[in-house]
Amino acid sequence: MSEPLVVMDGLTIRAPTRTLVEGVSFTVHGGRVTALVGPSGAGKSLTARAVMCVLDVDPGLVGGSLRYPALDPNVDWYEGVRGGGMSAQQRLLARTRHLRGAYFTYSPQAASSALNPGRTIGRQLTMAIARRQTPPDNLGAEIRRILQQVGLQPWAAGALPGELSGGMAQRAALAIAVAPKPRLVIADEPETGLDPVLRRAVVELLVQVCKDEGAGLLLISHHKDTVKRIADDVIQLRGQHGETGGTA
Amino acid sequence: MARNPAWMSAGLASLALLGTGASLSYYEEALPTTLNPLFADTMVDRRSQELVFDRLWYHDAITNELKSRIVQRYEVAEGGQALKIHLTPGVKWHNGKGLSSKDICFTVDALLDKGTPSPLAEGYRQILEGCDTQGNSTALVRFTRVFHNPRERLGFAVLPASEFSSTAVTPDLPFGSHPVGTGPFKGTKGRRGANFEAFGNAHHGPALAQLRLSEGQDGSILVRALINNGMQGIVQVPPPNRPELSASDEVALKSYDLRSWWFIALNTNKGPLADKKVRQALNLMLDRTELRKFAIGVEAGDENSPCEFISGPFVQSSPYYNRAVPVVERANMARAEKLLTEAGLSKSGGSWMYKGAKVTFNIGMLATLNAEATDILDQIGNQLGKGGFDRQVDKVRADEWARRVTTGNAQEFDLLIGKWSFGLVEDVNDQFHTRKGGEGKLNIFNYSNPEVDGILGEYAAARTDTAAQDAYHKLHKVLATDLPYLFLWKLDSRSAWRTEVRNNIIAPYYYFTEIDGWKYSK
Amino acid sequence: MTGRWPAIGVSAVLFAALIVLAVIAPEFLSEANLDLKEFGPAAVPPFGADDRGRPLWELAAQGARVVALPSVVAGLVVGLFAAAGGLIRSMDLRWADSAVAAFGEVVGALPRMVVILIVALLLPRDWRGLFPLAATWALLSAPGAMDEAAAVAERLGGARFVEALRAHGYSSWRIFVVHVVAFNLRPVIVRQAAEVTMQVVFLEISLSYLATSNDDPSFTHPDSVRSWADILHLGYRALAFDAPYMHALVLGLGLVALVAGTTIGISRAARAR
Amino acid sequence: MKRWWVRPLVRTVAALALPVAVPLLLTLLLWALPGDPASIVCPPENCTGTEALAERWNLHRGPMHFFSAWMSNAAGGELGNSWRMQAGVPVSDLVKESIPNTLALIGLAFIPILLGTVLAALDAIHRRLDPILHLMGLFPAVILAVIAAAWKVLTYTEFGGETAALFLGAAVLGIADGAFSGAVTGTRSVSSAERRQRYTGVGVLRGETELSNILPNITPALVGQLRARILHLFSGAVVVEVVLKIDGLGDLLWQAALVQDFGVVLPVATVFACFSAILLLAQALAEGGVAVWIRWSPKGVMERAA
Repeated sequence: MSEPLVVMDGLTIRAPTRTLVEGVSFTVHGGRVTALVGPSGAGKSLTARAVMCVLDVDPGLVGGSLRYPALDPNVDWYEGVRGGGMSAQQRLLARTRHLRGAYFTYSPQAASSALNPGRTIGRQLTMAIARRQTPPDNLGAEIRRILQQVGLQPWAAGALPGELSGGMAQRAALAIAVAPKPRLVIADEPETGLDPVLRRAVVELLVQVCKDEGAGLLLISHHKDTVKRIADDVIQLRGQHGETGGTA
Repeated sequence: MARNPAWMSAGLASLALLGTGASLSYYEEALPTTLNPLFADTMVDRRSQELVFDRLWYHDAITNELKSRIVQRYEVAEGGQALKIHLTPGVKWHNGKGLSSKDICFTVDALLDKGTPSPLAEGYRQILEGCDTQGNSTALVRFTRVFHNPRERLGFAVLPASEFSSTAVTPDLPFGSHPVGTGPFKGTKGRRGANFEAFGNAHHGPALAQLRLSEGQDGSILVRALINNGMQGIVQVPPPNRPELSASDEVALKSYDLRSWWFIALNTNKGPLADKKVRQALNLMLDRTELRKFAIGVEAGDENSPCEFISGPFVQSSPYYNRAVPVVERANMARAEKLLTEAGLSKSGGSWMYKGAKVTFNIGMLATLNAEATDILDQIGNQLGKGGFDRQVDKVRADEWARRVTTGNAQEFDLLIGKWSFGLVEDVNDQFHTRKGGEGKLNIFNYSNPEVDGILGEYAAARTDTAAQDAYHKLHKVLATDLPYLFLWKLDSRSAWRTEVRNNIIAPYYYFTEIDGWKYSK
Repeated sequence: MTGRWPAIGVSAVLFAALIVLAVIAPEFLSEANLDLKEFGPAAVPPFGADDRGRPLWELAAQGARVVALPSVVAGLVVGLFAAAGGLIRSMDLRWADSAVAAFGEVVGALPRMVVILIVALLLPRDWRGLFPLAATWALLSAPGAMDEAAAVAERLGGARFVEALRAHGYSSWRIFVVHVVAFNLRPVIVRQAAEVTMQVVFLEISLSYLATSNDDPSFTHPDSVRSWADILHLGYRALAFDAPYMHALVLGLGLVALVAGTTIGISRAARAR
Repeated sequence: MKRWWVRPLVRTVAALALPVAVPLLLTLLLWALPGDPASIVCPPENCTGTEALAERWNLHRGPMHFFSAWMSNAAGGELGNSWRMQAGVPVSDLVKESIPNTLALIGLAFIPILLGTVLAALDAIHRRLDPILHLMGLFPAVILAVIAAAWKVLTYTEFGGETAALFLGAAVLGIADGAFSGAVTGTRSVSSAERRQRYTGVGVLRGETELSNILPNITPALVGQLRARILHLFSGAVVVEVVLKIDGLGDLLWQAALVQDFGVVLPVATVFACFSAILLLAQALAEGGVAVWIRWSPKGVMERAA
């Protein structure tokens, strides 16, 4: 089994009135596809965001620990944040900014509204690539390669998100997600808003690209079939208790 | 803070002149409209121009004798129809050039040039024939006819030929704000004031180094400025502010003889006012005593009242004032109503009807009068209202007054409240003569009465002072009955100067004639 | 303020107060009475006397009459313009939209006060009054109002919103007048109208003050009538030379506050649900 | 995003049209007034022979002749002389002495507004302050100016305290008629609307800051608002300059217009139009610049693929 990228232990997040997630624990490994599944409202997105240290509910994080072993197995990033409320979570957000978009990246759902309408795909890719440790010697060529990898024509680099179709936007979003050569890609229901055929294609592509780039994939999804087909590990969120399931 | 060049130079000059002489700041009623004597419009213009220019002849402020600073001697020539003038040597223009006979003749030619759009010139065209230079310092000024007092007729300010390209002098020339004269001060007109710097000359040696004119504003500000020595003088102190100043021992209130009187011109060629009876009724309806009390704050029987009633177009101190004609001090409603009914007006529901319609008077007033007599417009309106006349009242800006009212173009009004100011020569031809040719230039409602024209003719033709007097006494009597104007009062003019300003003799009308003698020491 | 009724109540009362003031205004000020001059509210209720001993309420009322009609009319005009702007956008009339835009570019590009000043000073005597100036102001404010209303309609979904309603089989009247204007554009239209009304009142005060303070004839009303500016001028003298007219200053500021309060109230009332 | 250049183009055209349209309009007004222009310029009472003057001022051959003559002179920097207000003084001098004061006034007043805009864009002004801001914004310029003037007299700066007047005036302008409060609330509404957009949140998940994400998209709106505010300052400057007796353009216009001195009104109004034009151009430039910046994409992507 490859090295663990994220070790979440007993994640508990509270909103003013109720508990949103309680005692969720799991590990995400590099080079594998981990699916985060559960009924809507089970806190899938919340958990994914927690993995990225983006917590914006009050009081928010009250229990649990988060480790990125590939970076430093001894650091618990939630240290001093638990029960610290908004301010502590804000500090965490600032402290971990350098990780987001580098160590792990995010591929949103309904990409056409998730991409900055004021930046061309090319610019967004450039910014993403800039997060790499070692910049490519030919930026143009690199962008072209990534675009090809997600099945987009080079001209897409000059296009603004508003000028792309839903499917193309989704591919672009994926391209932007993998461009920084992250250890882990977190994809939030990438198939949403796409027709069945396109949906399948996009997910396959997602898995394929992550494999090619040697990145782990944390896939948030409520489509059982998708999950069965592609997931190596499954994290089942049942409203309250979560556990890491066995191999598919 | 950037200021206009005039003020800049003023600032520098005052620095440069420290020690050599003092600088005085004073408030005028308004800014001079122009410093070009040919286009003098207001009293402020005349006063300011007196600082910059020399009039060929002028009246001494104390002895009242006819004098000249730039004429050394003169002879009557051509059997009294011309005057040979020998100029005072050494007189310099503010541009450094010397005064010569050319300048005298240029001024005369400018006055006679049809291209010079000046009402003043209009007047001189009736009197002057022409001018010839005889050498550098002698000029021969010719008249249209023989005058018994030719020098009296030559009161115009002399202009420098060198500053003009032609004898057609127009109001838009830079000369209007940066004039060149031979007077005691070199003047420049700025945006918020005018600045006058002393100019030593053979015939002038002003003790003051600089005079700065600022536009007057809220009376209380003037008073405060003066008492706090922010300013040294106020040329025209509004009556309401006089008590506060006379209470201060740092300030001296000085009365000066400005022959100016207030009137309400009646539109004699419109509606009921065309009827003499109606005009007489209005004259009786006005309670001058009340008006004076409310607007100027004078109680009846006030000993040193700044305001004396008049019954005709002259101030009571004038030789032309006809004391036989009584003034209406209090309203007499009964007689007024009787006259109105005789004139065919009828009263219904408290208001007068004329030819079946309610009578509404459109009343206008020269806006600047409000400073001297607060809300007089309202007061007069109220009195007419009580008398049973509806009204619509409007103030008229000074410039519109000059442009439309005095030119007889404001016929939409029925009553116009105004004020005339005169020098020693109280010639009312312009006000009351039928408007034609050069006559009746200031005839507000184009009033025309052959009898009046006749009398005015007599005055013009008069060869002796008594003849002139008789004519004007007759005129006074006629106007007091025919009433093209309701004559109100003479409001005496008071200046306030700080006591450090000494020897400041104020000349009637032109005010600054004796400025050379003024002194200022802290 | 979230509740609708309090806002409506307050603004209605304030507005009524202004109108009543305007209605009861005397045509001419009463006789001067120098014995009463400088007297405060105690001596001359309710507001005290002016420098001629005339009750200040007369000045206040006359001032209200001067501004009441023109300012309200200007407000209504701008309201109509705003509604038009919103409708044009939701009807998806491209040409009209771009025409409005072009109009707005030119009109919106000029400093309003400069335009007003020029108009005010060039008007012939018999045209003089607040109405032409208020009209000019309304015209100058129109493009902005239309633009904002259009933006709201845009956010509403513009033409798509209308299509959706058509699908419900609503009549055009019901769609445009009821749903678009009354339900959705109401807040912005009312706010724009109220604000322009207020601006015109303040414009009158400004112009009259500039005139009064140096004895010039007024641009906005016959000189037998007084404006709120005259009250404020007394107040100025109270401030500057501690002349005994503090009560005038209070009244003047109070009237300004009254107008501002009405504007806020009305806008809030329109916004609240 | 298609045809992004339309708006900037319209603005540019409007900007170029203004300095011509305004004097033309005024010329027509002069002719529309009752009475012939020459006698309005020089009252018959002190102009018995106006023909010569009319000719000198090109008033004798109809509005178009006058306009074209005036424009060609103005193009050469020759703004003509004052006809009444300061007879014979070159208007260019009057304008030259006035512009610095007006610009100083507006510049000073603009500082707080710009500050407010920036802070609001950074979301650094707490909403609890809004009621206070609104209250401040309710005062019309004239009221504040009057209070300022009174204070100025009290402190006797009346007698030679132009600088005091300038700062007071700027303070008045910066606050009055919702100048500052409008800048804050206006900017905030724009930026918060953008902050609510989904892409901003996603940007955060990608390790970007909110501001860097929204800035290019809100810039055009902000520039538009700022332009409107500056225009507003020009309007307010007229009142403030007259009340506080500051020798600025607005005061010049007022004084000239009072005596119907078209020789001055015309050029001053045109100068105002020029300022407006400059603002329009600046906005067009900003919009165009942003639009171009937005479309940037790295070189070399199309190579070989093309």
